[in-house]
Order: sequence, then structure tokens, then C-alpha cells
Amino acid sequence: MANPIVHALVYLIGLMTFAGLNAAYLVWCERKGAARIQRRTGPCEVGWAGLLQPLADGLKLMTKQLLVPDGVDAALFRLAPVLAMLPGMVALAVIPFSAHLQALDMELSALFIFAFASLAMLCVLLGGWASGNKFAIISSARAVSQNLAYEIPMLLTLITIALISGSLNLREIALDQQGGLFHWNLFRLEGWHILTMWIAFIIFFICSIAETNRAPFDLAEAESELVAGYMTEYSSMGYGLFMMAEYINIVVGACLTTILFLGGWGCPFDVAPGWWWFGLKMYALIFTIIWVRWTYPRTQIYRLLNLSWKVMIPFSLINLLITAGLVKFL
Amino acid sequence: MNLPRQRYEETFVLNLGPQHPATHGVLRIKVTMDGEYVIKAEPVLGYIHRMHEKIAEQGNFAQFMPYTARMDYLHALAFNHGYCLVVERAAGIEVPERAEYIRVITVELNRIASHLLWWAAFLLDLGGFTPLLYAFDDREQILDLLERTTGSRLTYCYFRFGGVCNDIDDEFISGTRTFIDRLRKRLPVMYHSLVTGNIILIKRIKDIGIISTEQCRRYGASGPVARGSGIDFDVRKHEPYSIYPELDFDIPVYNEGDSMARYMVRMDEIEQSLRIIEQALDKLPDGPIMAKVPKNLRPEAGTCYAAVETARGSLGHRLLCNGDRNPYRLKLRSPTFSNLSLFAEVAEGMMIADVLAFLGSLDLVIPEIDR
Amino acid sequence: MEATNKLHTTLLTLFGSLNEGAEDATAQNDNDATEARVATIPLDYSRSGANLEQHCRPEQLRTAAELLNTQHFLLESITGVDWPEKNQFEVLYDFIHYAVPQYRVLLRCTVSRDEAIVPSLCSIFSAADWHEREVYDLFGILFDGHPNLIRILLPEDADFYPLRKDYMP
Amino acid sequence: MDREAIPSSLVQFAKLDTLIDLARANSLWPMTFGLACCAIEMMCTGGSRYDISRFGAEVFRPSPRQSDVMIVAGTVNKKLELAVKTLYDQMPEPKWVIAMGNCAISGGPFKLPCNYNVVEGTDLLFPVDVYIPGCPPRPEALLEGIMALEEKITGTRRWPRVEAA
Repeated sequence: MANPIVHALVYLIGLMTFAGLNAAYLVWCERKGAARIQRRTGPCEVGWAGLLQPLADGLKLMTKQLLVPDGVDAALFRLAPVLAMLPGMVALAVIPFSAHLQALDMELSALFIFAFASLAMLCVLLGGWASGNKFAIISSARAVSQNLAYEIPMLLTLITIALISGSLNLREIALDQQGGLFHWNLFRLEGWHILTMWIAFIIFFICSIAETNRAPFDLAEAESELVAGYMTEYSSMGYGLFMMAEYINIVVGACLTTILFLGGWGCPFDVAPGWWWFGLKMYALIFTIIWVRWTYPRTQIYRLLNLSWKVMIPFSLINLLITAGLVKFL
Repeated sequence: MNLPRQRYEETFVLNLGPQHPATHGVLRIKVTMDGEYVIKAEPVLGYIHRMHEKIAEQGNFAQFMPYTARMDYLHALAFNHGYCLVVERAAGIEVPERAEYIRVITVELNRIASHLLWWAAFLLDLGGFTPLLYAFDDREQILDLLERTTGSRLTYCYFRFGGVCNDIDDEFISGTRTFIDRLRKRLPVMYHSLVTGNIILIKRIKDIGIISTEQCRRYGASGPVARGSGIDFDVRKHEPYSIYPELDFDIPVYNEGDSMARYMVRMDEIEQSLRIIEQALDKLPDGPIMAKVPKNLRPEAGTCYAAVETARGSLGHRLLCNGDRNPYRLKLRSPTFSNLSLFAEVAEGMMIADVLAFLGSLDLVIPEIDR
Repeated sequence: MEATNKLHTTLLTLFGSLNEGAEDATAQNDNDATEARVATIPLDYSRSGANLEQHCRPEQLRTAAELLNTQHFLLESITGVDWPEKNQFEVLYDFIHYAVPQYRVLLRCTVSRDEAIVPSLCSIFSAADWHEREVYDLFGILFDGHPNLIRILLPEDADFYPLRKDYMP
Repeated sequence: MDREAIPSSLVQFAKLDTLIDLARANSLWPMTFGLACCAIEMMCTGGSRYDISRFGAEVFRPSPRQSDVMIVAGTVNKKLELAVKTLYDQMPEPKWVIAMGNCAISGGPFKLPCNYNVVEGTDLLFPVDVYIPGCPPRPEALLEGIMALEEKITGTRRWPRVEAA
């Protein structure tokens, strides 16, 4: 990859196909996983075991009429779904899938991802407000307060990881955890970090579920209360883009969790290349997110915010203090 | 979590319209809201008013039987039973012993199916999708059993004045027994430990939509809604009909009056219905299943009332006849009509998510309200 | 069973006082034949599903309802009936008691078909609100004192009363 | 059932049209629009025994904007008439209607001389593509209705038609 332009082009195409395929086939995994949990067969008529189902859904969504109802702020209405895709795709650029498989090696790549993550919250608000639908306004107000409340504990746990591995560059964080299971942050033995890392992992995982509006925190797109939340007025590809954005955010959340806690592309007994292990850990986490969605009912908005302000943030602050103490004195 | 009263200026009116996933039918609720809080909620009915009382006056007595099942299609057999009871009481028809037992067995099976569907729809409102599939799995077993004898899955027309139209055979009896054992094994594991013990569900329905006993009396609430607020009122015990006096079962009553209490009342009622079916199957006598009834019935003039306990409350039929072939006036007192009338008073000041949880705990079937 | 008998006797005495009050009223204007007679008829429960039938005139309705409210009865349903040949509407009120088994009181009051106005029981029993709106919706009987007497089942712009005997679409 | 030739656009993409029709037929998203008894049978079809999700029709979208097929399951009466028509108009274009149950087809058991409040058949309101008779029709009948709609969209029937024995 001598020539940077060729490097950038190859990685751009690679990441776009990775994001597109992931968004499509995570829908398939979700429907098959849900069917498995609910003791029924998922889509199995379209192609072998329903593998062409995402293709059918995507093609149908693309060829449906894109309705822009009147009394709607047309410019913002069209902009919101496109903006919603932006943070997910951009965050993929800095994620180190393996030692040499990374589009852009930036110094503060972790911070870069979280900067764009807060942009996702604005797109939901934009979509909800622009569609001029009362259900959408309630749901976007909920989405903003929810994302805001769950961004803070995420950042606090990121700082604890930065304290341990000494840098905010995802590549350094991953390199620092290489070699053996007990070098992963989750099971880090030296410096007794294992004590605080479990709490940090649980907080980070719950926040990544809440950040992407997934059940049991799917209050923004609460199907049975607010019809379809902020996506109520969006028809074909507008709704399609919002769904793709949600699934790409899940992928980014899972990648971040693997890098920060499960040692990125590190493999316990190095039998396969790095990116293979990275994929295994990521898809394991994504399966648990899907699994959680189909088992738990939805919480109320004030319990959701209480959980973050009164439980998550205090715990992550205590966690930060203990890690700082451990790093200083051990 | 009630809202201080003084903020009225920036409220907006939201229509939980005729087509809304949580209303399970076509009930429209005009909700005046201030942000997430509901200031005034007013149900609007009539979107599925199907003229049952006018139709009752057109045809003769037997021709109205299929329509009874189309009012509350979840517990259709109880509606058949109610209509049969009022006509038999007016015309003085004696129902043979075996027919009474078959009636009680099929009504109780239908009650379990109705509670299972309520449980599935209630959890669907609260955001849990998977319980629906497991409840439907059990419900399909009941529908298979009932389809064997009655011929239809949902809107039964199985009862006749003076008995039932089709006898139950041994396969139905053995099928019911295996179903009872299977559900008894599943109830503690699948329904209680997995769902009722779920912390999110408990937090979602505990202390939500508290109805006081006085409110229940003023609005005439009955069924699990009244029994959830500490009122021991079940028509099977209060005004015993058919062979319920000979069967021993007890009535679950909870005093908290919140959605959790109504939830627990219905879950305990499933177990009680299993007990009733078991005893009825043990005591099932032989004999005829139909009494001698004249072809076109002409009960003598006068008025008559009969109440039956459906899954949602006490269903009453007020029948006035003037001696000729069709009822002069048949008033259908539907339980959910009164249970829903207290919704406006209780739903003030709650948040929209709690209002829908409270609506789900009332277990509404809209065609029964609009008749 | 003794709870039922005790309640039965108290109700008989209460309605008795109601009837004397009405007797002298009918004594003055006994000329109009259509004046509803005021009577208390005990019924046999197994045949008719009610224990006590009380005929009363529209103006006594509110007092009778207050009597039943003090005894903690609950209003189960309101039924409208149209008697075109007698040119009368009849309104039946069903009351039961949560605690007393197998006991139902039926309150019947007839009103002439042209000016059909019946006092509303909304202030006493809140259940009456929707039931009265339904009887108004299907029969056209007006309930004065009702907070918002509008149609409940039919579309707002409907101009007919379906359950009247002479109505056929 | 021959397929009327509706030109999809000025320019004819024969092969692309069949591909798009196939995609549309295999991902029909119904709108949750249950009115009465047929709605319960529609929920049973979504259950695990009859499982409508095998045909890709599992996503019951609550909002009309994202649904393709409107399954009218139950009785439409005069008060609901306007609401049903607005729902139909709110659906984006390639949309179909399945009239499920006798009430949606012709008023069903409520088509009587004394009928003052029930609309006798949804085809008075908007064009209906597939009629499923029954009161309520069994879940298998709804699946057969979905397959009939797929046949109408793509012109070929996926599963052999079940001939009466």
C-alpha cells in the first residue's frame, strides 16, 4: 500500500462492503436468532435457509415510493437518515481489525469514535422533529435523554482503560493486551486490574446496548407505545437507512467492546490469524445483544434514566478511582 | 409519579387512534398530554359497534346463538353459556347432568385459552415479544381439543338451549388430561420463574394504575379488575349456576389493586380452571346431552336476567319476551364496558408508558365493549 | 343466607316508605291513566334472576338510587325498552351487591314516548355515565343532569335512534 | 390467474421487473390492523405453529408508511370508514390489500336488512387484491392468501396448488 490514495480507496471500498453486508446479514441473524429463541423457523423460503431474505427486503425497500408527507420540514426530513448513517461508517475507519488491517491509525482514535457517537443522537432528534409527528417528537425527546445519559458512563470506562494501557489510540490499547488470555484487560492479572475490569465491562456492555436504542432500552422506537418512534413517517429507504444505521452502530459497539476488554485481535493460543479472532469475539457479543433483545420487556423512561444517573455513573467513577490507585501504587 | 396540576398551558392532544398496536382492536383514546405525562385520557368507543342488540330482535331465539360468540371471541363459550342460561331460565328448560358437565369443561378450557392470549398480548405491550410465542403454543393445544368437539377454533356455536350439540369422546378426555399435566409442569417454570419473576416486568407493572375498592363499586367493575382490588366477587360463587356449586375451587383475590395484582389474579385463575376441569372430568356422568326442547321456543311474557363469569368479568343478559318467537329486547351487559369506564379517572397524571401498561392489565376485547 | 334476608327486609321497609310518599302524590292526580303505579314486587330468584322489582316514577329514581347507594349496592346495567303500542319508553336499572350473594334489585320506570326525560344517576353511580349515554344513543331518551350526553357508539353525525321498534334503515 | 400487463414505467426492464417483483413478493410487510376476531387468527398465523415468517412476511409494521400489505382483518363500520381510508392512502405505493374474513369481504354475518352501521365489504372503500373467506378463516387460509398475493405479484405460483381430494 505504497500509494496512500490506493490505500484509502481499497479501505474505503472494503469498509463500505463490510458495513453494507453486516447491516443486511445482521437482520437475517436477528430474524433467525429470534425464530430460534421463539421455537419457530425463521425465513426459510427465500433462497437456501432464507439467505436471500435480506436481499429481498433491501430490494423491496429501495423500490418503494419514498413519501415526503406535507407539513414536514423537507430538507431536514431527507437529511436525517443520511446523517444517521454517518457516525457508524466513520467510526469503522479507525477500528484495528488486526495488526495491519486498519484504515487509519490516528492518535486519539477512541475519542474520535465517541465524538461521532454523539452525532448519532442529533440525527435521531432531527429525524423525530422533522417528521412533524407527535409520536416521533416524544420518541426523539426520549432518545436524546437516553443517549446523553448513557454516553457519560461509557466515557468514564474509556478513561479507566486509557489509564491502564496508557494511550487513547485503539491500536496501542490492543497491542498492550497482546499475548495470552491473562493479558486481556478483562482478565488482566498484573496490577490487580481484574477486580475493576469486570464492573467496567458490564457497564460498558449495558451502555453500548442503550446507546443503540436496543431492547430492553428501546424506548425511542417503542413499537407498542409510540407506533414506530422517530421512524413513523419514514417510508422505504428512509426507514432502511435508519435500520442500517442501527445495525452498524451495534457492530461498532461490539468492536469497541472487543478492543477495550477482550484484547482486540489477540488469540489465547495463536492458532488462527488476528482478524479471525476479532470477528469471533465481535459476533459473539452481537449474538448476546440479539439474545437480550428477545428475552426482556422494555423499561420505563424514568427507570432507565435513574439506572444511568444513579447507578452507572457512580460505579464507573468509583471504578476510575480504584484503577487510578492501582496504577499509581502497584 | 403524579404530575403537579398547575402546568396546563403547553399540553397537546394525542390520538392513541383506532389503529394503534397497544389497543388490540379499534379503541381510540384521546390523550391530553404535557410532555410524557397524561393529563386527561378519554376513551372513544363505537369503532366496531356491530348492532348485536338490534340483530337479537330480528331472528328467533336460536338464530342469535352464532352472534354471541362474535362479541367476545376470546371467551366465546361463556357468551354462549350466558345466552343459553337466560333463555333456559325464561323458558324453564331443564339441562341434563352430562350436558352441564360438558359445558363447564369446555367453558373452563376456553377461559384458560383467553387468559393465555391476554398474557401474551399484555407482554407484547410491555415490549417482550417471545412470551407471545410460548403462550400461543399452549393455546393451540386447547384450540385443537375444542376444535375436535365444537368444530371451530375461535367463534364457537356449540351450546344449544337444553344442552350441547356434540358429545365429547374419550380422545377429548385423554387429550385434556395430558394437556392439564403439561400446563401444570410449564406454569411454574415457563410462566412464573421466567416472566413473572423478571425484575423489569415487576418494575413495569408494580404500583401502576391503582384502583380502589370504592372506585370499583362506583363504576360496577367485575372480574379480575375487581378481584385485583380486594373484592371477592365471582359470579360462579356469587350467583352459582350450572354445576359450579358441586365443584370446589377458590377465587384468587389480591388487595393491592395495581396492575401486578390483576396480573396475579389471572395467573392464579388459570390454575383454578385446571382444578375445575380435572374434577369435572372425574365426575363426568353418562346420559343424554340434549333435553327435549320444542322446535320454535315461545317463553311466556316477562323479564329475566342471567349472569355468567367470563374471563373478563360478569356478563349479564337482560331478556324481555312478550310471548312470540323472537326476544322483545335483549340487553347484553358486557364486563369490559364497565371495567373501561373507570380508565379515565385512574389514568390521570400517569406517564404514557404506564397508561398503556394499565390499559393492558384491564384485558379489553373491543367488540365486546361496542357490541 | 341471613345476610340476604336482612338486606331484603331493610329494602322492603325503605321502598315501602318510598311508596307511601308516592301514594299521596298519585292520590292528587289519579286521573292520568298512564301514571306508572308504584309497587314493590318480591320475585323468585330462580325463575327471573332478580329478587326485588320496584316500579317507580321518574322523579323518585334519584331517591331510590340514593337508598341503594347507602346500602352499598352497585349499578350493574341500564336497559332501555321501547313499547310503541303503549307509547312508552321503559328504563330498567339492575343493582347487585358485592357481598350479598344471589341478590339483584330491578328498578323499572316508564316515561311517555314523546317527551322522554329521565333524571340522571351520574352524581350517585359513576357507572351510569356511559350506560346512560348508550341508552340515549340507541333510544333517544334524554337524561337531565348528565355531564356530557353525547353519542357513545354511533358516529357523532348519526341522526337516528336504531333500537326503536319503528326504526328500519 | 393471468397477470394483467401493467407497464411498470416508460422504459421496460423485463428481467429487472421480474427480479423486483420477486423481491416484493418475498418480503410483504403486513400492517398490524386487527379489528376483530380475524385479528386473533392473524396473530395465530404469526405464532410458531403456522409461522408467517417463513414467507418473509413476519415484520408486522405498526406504521402504515413502512408496510406493503394491509390485511383488513375484521369488520369495518361507518365510524371507522374514514380512518381505514386514510390509512390506505398513507401507505407508499406498491401496496396491496387482503380482505380477511367474511366481514371484510361483504359485511359477513352483519349483512342484514337491519344493518345501519357496518360497511358491507371493504372493496367499497379501496381496491382489494385477495379475498380470504371464512369467519374467521383458519391461519392456513391466511397463508394461502399470502401465497395467492405472491402469485398475483410475480405471476408464478411457488408451491403447487392443493387440489381438493
